[in-house]
Formats: sequence, structure tokens, C-alpha cells
Amino acid sequence: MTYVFVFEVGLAALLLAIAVWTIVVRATFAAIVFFMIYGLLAAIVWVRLFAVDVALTEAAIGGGLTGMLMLGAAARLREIENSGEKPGLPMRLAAGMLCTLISAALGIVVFSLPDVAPTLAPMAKANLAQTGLGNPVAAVLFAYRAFDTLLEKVVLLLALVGVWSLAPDRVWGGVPGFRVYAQPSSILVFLAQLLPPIGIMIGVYMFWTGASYPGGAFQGGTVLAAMWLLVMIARLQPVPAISLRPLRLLLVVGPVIFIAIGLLGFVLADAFLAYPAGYSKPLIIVAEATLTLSIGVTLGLLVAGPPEWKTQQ
Amino acid sequence: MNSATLFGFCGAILVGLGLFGLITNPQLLRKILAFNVLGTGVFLLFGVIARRGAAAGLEGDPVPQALVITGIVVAFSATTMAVVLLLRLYQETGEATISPDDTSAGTDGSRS
Amino acid sequence: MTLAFDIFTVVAVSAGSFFFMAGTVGLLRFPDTMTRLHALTKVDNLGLGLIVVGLLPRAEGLLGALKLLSVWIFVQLAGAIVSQLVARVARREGRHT
Amino acid sequence: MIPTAMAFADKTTANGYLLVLAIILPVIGILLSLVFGGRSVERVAMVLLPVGLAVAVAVFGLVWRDQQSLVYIVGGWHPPLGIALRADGISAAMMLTTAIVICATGIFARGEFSQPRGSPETRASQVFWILLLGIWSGLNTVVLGDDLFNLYVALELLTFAAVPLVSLKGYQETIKAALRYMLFALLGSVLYLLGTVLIYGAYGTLDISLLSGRVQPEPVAWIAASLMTIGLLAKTALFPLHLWLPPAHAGAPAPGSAVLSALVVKGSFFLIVRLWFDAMPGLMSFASSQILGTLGAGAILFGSVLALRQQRLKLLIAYSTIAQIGYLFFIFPLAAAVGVDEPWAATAWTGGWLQLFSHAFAKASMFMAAGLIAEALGHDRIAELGGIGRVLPITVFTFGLAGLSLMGVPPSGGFVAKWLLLLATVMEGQWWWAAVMLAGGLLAGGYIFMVLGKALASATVPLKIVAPVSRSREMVALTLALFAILLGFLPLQPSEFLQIGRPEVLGVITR
Repeated sequence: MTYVFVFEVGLAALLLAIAVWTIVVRATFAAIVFFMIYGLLAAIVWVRLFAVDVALTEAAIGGGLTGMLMLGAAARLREIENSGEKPGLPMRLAAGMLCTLISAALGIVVFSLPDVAPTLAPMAKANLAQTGLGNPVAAVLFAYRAFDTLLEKVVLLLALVGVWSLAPDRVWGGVPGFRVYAQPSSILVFLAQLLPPIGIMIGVYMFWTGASYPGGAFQGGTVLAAMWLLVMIARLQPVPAISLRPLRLLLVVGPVIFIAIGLLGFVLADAFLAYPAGYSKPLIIVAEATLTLSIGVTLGLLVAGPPEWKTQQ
Repeated sequence: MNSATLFGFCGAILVGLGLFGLITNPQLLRKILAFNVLGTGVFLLFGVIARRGAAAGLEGDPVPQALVITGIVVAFSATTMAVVLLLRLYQETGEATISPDDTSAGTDGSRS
Repeated sequence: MTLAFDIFTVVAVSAGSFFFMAGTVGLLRFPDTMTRLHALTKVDNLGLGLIVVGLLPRAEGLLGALKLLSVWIFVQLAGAIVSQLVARVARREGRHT
Repeated sequence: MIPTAMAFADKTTANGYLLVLAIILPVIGILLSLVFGGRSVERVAMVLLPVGLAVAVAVFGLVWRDQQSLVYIVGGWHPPLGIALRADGISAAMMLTTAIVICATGIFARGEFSQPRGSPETRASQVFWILLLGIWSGLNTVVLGDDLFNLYVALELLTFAAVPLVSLKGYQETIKAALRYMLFALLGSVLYLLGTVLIYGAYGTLDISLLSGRVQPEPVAWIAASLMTIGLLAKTALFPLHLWLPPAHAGAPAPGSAVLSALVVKGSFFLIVRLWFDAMPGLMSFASSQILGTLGAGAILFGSVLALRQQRLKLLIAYSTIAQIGYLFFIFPLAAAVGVDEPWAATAWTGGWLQLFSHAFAKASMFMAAGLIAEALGHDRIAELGGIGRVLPITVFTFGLAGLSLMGVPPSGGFVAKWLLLLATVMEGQWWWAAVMLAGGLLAGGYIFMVLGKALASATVPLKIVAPVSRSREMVALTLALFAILLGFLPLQPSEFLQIGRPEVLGVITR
């Protein structure tokens, strides 16, 4: 116990130090690199909090995809780095005091949380059998609170529409301007040939195992997105035009199937998003499989950005 | 102090830190980065609450854990949209900051 | 038998940690990109490798051992390729001296 | 008859499925639009508008008929584990208002975002309809959601649909406005989420109905509620967190401005009310209610004065939104912090909601009118509006009608709303709000007549009409203004309908 606690104190201190560095360091590039380290450390904290599903999500999205997006943006904004005036000292002091106050208030709340923590764990566990799943987190996401999950898919798609909406008029329906290297080196091409088969297998495994063990559609979808992006960076596959019909179908297939299953619940199980007794696990697996695909494509396209060319370059 | 409380304080500090960066850093990309630090702090607090709710043989309350996963995905979508807006602003104006005092800029009447 | 495995684990993980330490010191102290990369690859390769080997006896079954090994292999792969890419950029920008 | 406080129904009521449809139908529309693209996008929207309106009317009718909330337990999983949807009186009224404004906006927008036959699909026409449906789905979730985290997702849905609407024109100033809006909205959501987290930590549920029985007056509840309120205020653009609103609402295309100003900012206001009245009834202290009221008063004065100083019509209307939002916040000092025994609380409650509904109709119609004027003239500079009254008499008349409601002149919904609020301030002895309201009415009269005066004067420079204005679009704006007027014929007394399904029924004057 004590050794573990010492380790955890070190972990927390490191996380905070890296976070401070992310905020205060002058160079944007350094800040982003620190942020990615921060994401990975946060994932370890999640493991220590016994939330492995979250740890996987945080590592894949917080450390990986967000970092990639930020690095791409920083590269484009390189010329004007450090422009803009820092607010004066009084302003910063005031902000610092306000933030300290908020942190302190939150600290007091953490300390004064009820000794016997209110929890839904027993209820979630008791109903687990009815969902046919073994992983309670998956049961929350796809049964108890499936409605949240469904709406969140819509949020993702709306964000994508929002990103696309920022394209200039003349290139609408065209190709996202996702370019990292002018000419990808042979070694990168090698990686992009070697890794995706394995990555796709891992992505599928993550979703498949998610029904019973940590993992799931989000995590699997993120890995798929990463593989797709890698292949596009290495130019083994062109970035697709956003008006491509098959691409659009992939984007919506997950939500469509999910809603269809939900509506089926009206007829077969007397509630929207309820699963007919005995069929809940197969239905959830079908929904998750298609959602993994849609999430992967959506995340990939979100990172790829708005169209910048009318046709393939 | 147990590990849940430890990480709880950690989350509380991260919230303040992220908020500070969000307010004081003039560069929008850094503001977005600070927003993500702030978000992680909030999620961490939720994770601590989940951990404290360990019961019935589960090591944590699965409900907040699932909500955090949803939250992380939403935060990512928000980040992409903000970043793309920022890049577009840079393309159009060559700037990557917005000063607090030029809020009067509205539509150009001749183009509305 | 268990004792022998435990001793093996302790020795291997300690040795791995030593390489991590050494590599980190190298990363901080070495003067230029190329030598720093050199230090880093040692960490990936030997440091992580020794830790993985040290943990193998404690793995849960064959599948667990395979997972541990694949962690090492993937880090190797990523490390090697990223080092390559970093080195190329460094050379192109003339920062290798 | 005074509706008695009733226990929350915790099971799906008959016809509860309508609530699911209200949220899911627009979502299905978004998915179809993404797949088919082209001219189908508008067609999908045109089919969904009447269907969605019918759903809203049905929900309103059922709540009216049964005098109780409609409830739907999603997936059959009861709260606290699952999520419930609930349509009480205010949700039903809000849903109906939303549906009417969205439908009118949809019809109005056809003039701007239609895809001509045979032409390649254009960006704005594709994006606009998807965003409109997104806003509709988001708003319906906001008003029906009974779970704090579900409401967080709904808020994000709303934000992600609203921000691109601001930058739809793609000019640099609109992109700037959208980015500023985005930052405020993100900060707002994260603060809301933080409060939600703390509430779950303290009470172990996110269901509003369950919370109402569990929340205690203690630091964690106050801290959580303050964080959530500040976050939601940023999204509602209450003074002094209003900086983002004028450029955003003025920069969007006219149908977008109509929806943003009439509905989107009300979504987050709705949640502030849900939080303080339904999730934590009786928890608001006198002091905090006075703070919210003071911010509202500040918004009225500040927004109105700035509106008077604008040179562009759309900016003037945007600043007027800031002012009109201010009135809504009088609901807190007059109905939240006075206790259930206060006989005038229900009067203030009704007044606040009527202000919200009538402003929604009036402001949407006003932005449409301004859009038509700007389209006809090619600009919206107030100083050069001379003579427009002869060219577009219906539109200028519409602007005037909507203006009546903003000023609070009878007969208009704005009048009934402000009268009820005024009555409550005086009767409850909080006369200081009355002074602000009277000043606000005068100032609103000032900026409305400033525009009308210019519009009705003869042209100083010859008026150049650059584009013809369609009569049918003028009629849409006029219809919305008439709705604002129509609300003015409601009786000048507290509404029982707006109290259906509330955990604590507010005091009603007995005669």
C-alpha cells in the first residue's frame, strides 16, 4: 500500500509539473509535446483509478489524436508564434487569484465528499446480466444510458459538418487539405505498410473485447482512425473527397443502425433503445461494430480538416 | 489520505491551472490547449468520484466512468472545431489572436 | 523456483531501470540531436527490453507473455522510425553538429 | 383551481414516445442529409418541419389536456441508472415555441439556401439545413432532458450546431465572431460539466426529479450550482458575459440570426431555471437572487443604451437581445428566492416565461425583417434607410409590430410579460427592478423609433434596390410578429399551465 502510494504521489506531482509546463512554456511546439506526455500520464492515473476503459480513451484521444491535431495546427501557425500581447501583471494576478480560489473550493469539496460515497455500482452490477454484457462500462454506454451515446454520435457528426462548413465555397465537396510531409520518406511508407494490418486487428479486438473487458467502440474507432491517418500521411491512400457517397455512408452507418435498433425497441421491447430479452448482446455487438467503423471515419475526417482542394492533388 | 483524495486534489489544481491558461494566454492555440488541460481536470474529478463509489465487487462506479468516455469524445470534437476555426481565421487575417476590445466588428452592412 | 524467478525479475527490471536512467541523463546532457537520439534508442531498446524480459515470468499465461513482447516490439518499431524521421529533419535543418 | 404539487411520475406515460420522436426525427434528418446531399437536404428538412411541428403541438395538447407531465423512460432503464425525458408545462410551451420559430425560419430560409435544380450543391445550402435540424434536436433535448449529463450532451449539440451557423458566410469577421462564441461556449460547457460532476459526487444521481428530493443546502451544492450557473450564463450571454453575442448574432445569415437570438440563448437560460427551480428548489438565497437580478438589470440598461448607439440594423437588434435577456433574470429574485408562500411568485414566473416566448417570436421576426431590408438595399446602415418604408411596407410594419413587444406596449406578448413582472416587483416590495424595467421600456422605444423614424422618412439619397424581396418571405416574418402580438391577448394572470409538473407549485394570488 505505502509503496504504491509513494508511486502515486510521484505520478500526481509529475502530472502537475507537466501540466504547469504545458501552460507556461513559451514555445507552442514544446507545449504541445508536453501536452501529449500529459495525456499519457493522465492515462496512467486512470489505470490507478481502476478505470481502464477511460485510460484507453484518454491515451488514444487525449495523448494521441489531440496531440496530432495540435501539432498540425502549430506547424501552420509557426510564423506568427508568440504574437499577441500577454495581459498585464495585474490582470494575470487577478486571474491567478480567481483560479486559486476555484481550485481551493474544489479541493474543499473533494475533502468534504460524503464518507460513504453514493454510487450506482451495485445497481449497474445487478442489471448487468440483463444486458448480456460483462463490462459494466459498456452496459452504461450501450444499455442504461444508450441515449447519451447516441446523441454523442450526433455531436461528432455535427462537429464534422461544422469543420466542413469552414471550407471556402469553391472547394465544397472537395478534398481535405491534410498534408504532413511534402514527400513522405521511405521509412514512413514502410511503417504505414507494416502497422495498419496490426492496428486494424487491434482496433477490432478492442471493440470486440469491449463487451466483456475494458475496450469498446470509441477506443477501437480511435485506433482505426489513427491507422487511416497514417496511411494518408504516407500517401499510400489519397485523402478522399468529402462528397464521396461511400464515405458518407460509412459516416452514418453506425448511428443509423443504432437508431434502427432503438426504434425496433418500440415494437419488440416496449421502449426506445430497449433490447428484446435474450437478444441484447448480439444487438449491442452489431451496433458497436458499425459504430466503431463510423467513429473511426468521423475522427479521421475531423483531423483531416475542411476541404482545401476541389479535386485530388 | 488515500489515492482517490490525492488524485482529487490533483484534478482540482488542474482545473485552476487550465482556467488560468485559458484566461491569460493571448494565443488561441494555447487557449485551446489550456481548455484541454482544464477538461482533463474535470474528468479526473469525475474519475475520483467513480473510484470512491467502488462497491458490489466493482473497483469503481461504472456510470461516471462511462460518462467520462463520452466527455472525452465531446471535448475532442470541440477541440477540432476550435482548431479549424482558428486556422481559417489565420488564413483570412494572418492573425491567431482575438483582442478583447474589438467586439464591435459585426457584419459589414454592405455584405449582409 | 519461485525465488529464482523473483530474483531474475528484480535483477532484470533494475537493469532496465538503469538504462532508463542513463538514457534520460543522456537525453538531457548530450549536446546535439544525433547523440540524444542515440541515448533515447538505448532506453527503448535495452531499458524496456530488460523490463519486459524481467516481467515475463510473472506474465499471466502465454497470451500475457505475448502481449508483453508485442509491447516491446511495437515500441521498438515506433522508436526506430521516429528516430529516423527526427534525424532526417535535423540533418535537413543543419542541426546535427 | 390551484394545481396541487404532485409526485413525479416515474414511469412512461401514454404517448410518451412523442418525446423521443421530437429528438430523434431531426437526427434522422441529419443522417439522411449527410448521405444524400444535393437537393435532398432541403427536401428532408421540408418534410420534417411539419412533422416536428405536429409532434410539438401534440405534446402541448396532451400536457394541456391531462394537466400533467409526459414522461418517457428511455430503454426502460429507470433513473438513477437510466435516463428519463419529461415534458412539463414549461417544456411543452418551449417546444411549441421552438417548433413554430424553426418552421417559420425554414420557410423563410428557402429564399436564401435553396439549391436550384441542376446546379452543383453549394456549401451554405448543404450546411444550413443540417445545422437547423441540429439546433432543433438540441433544443428539444434541452427542454425534455431530465438528466444533468444528458443535458450536457444536449448543450453541446446546440453549441456545435450554432457556432458554424455564425460563420456560415465565411467572412473574416464572422469567423472571428464564431471563434469568440466557441471559446465562451466551451468554457460554459466545461463549467456546467464540473458542477454536474460535483453533484453526482455528493448525491449519486443526475436525475433532476430525484435530485430535487436529495439536494441539501450545503457548500457542495452551492459550489456546484454556482459553477453551472456561471457556465450557463456565459452561454446565455447575460451581461457582463455578453461580449460574444453582438458580432455572432449580427454576423450570421438572417435565418441563422433569427434562430440564434430567438431560441439558442434561451436553451441555456432554460437550464438555469431547471437547475434552481427543479433540481434544487428552495436553495437560492436572497443574496444570490439579487445578484442575478442585478446582472439582468445591468443587461437591460447596458444593452439598450448600446443598441441606441448602433449604426447597423442587425447589430442594433443583437444588442436589443442582450437587453431583453436581462428581463428573464428577474424570475430569480421574484420567484426563486421568495419561498413558496409568496403569493406573487407565480405571477413573476408567468411573466418571465411569457417574456421568453414573446421575445422569441418578436426577435426572430425582427431579424428576418432586417435580413430582407439588407437584401433589398445591399446594406443595413440605419442612417441610409430613408424611404424603405415605401418600398417594403410590410417588412417595416413587421419590424414595428415586433418592436411593440420589445417595448412592452399593448397589445403584445411583451406587454403582458412585462406587466406581470412589474406587478410582482411592486407587490413583493422589490420596486428597484420596476425602475429598471420602465427605463428599459423607454430605451427600447428609443431604438425602435430611431429605426422606424428613418425607415418612414422620405429618402435623403435616392434609394437603390439591389435585389427584389419575395412577398412570401415578408409574410413569414409578419406571421411571427403576429404571434408575438397574439400572446398579448392572454389573460393578465398567472398561468396554471406553466406550473404543470413542477416539484413545488409557486404561490398564486387567491381571489
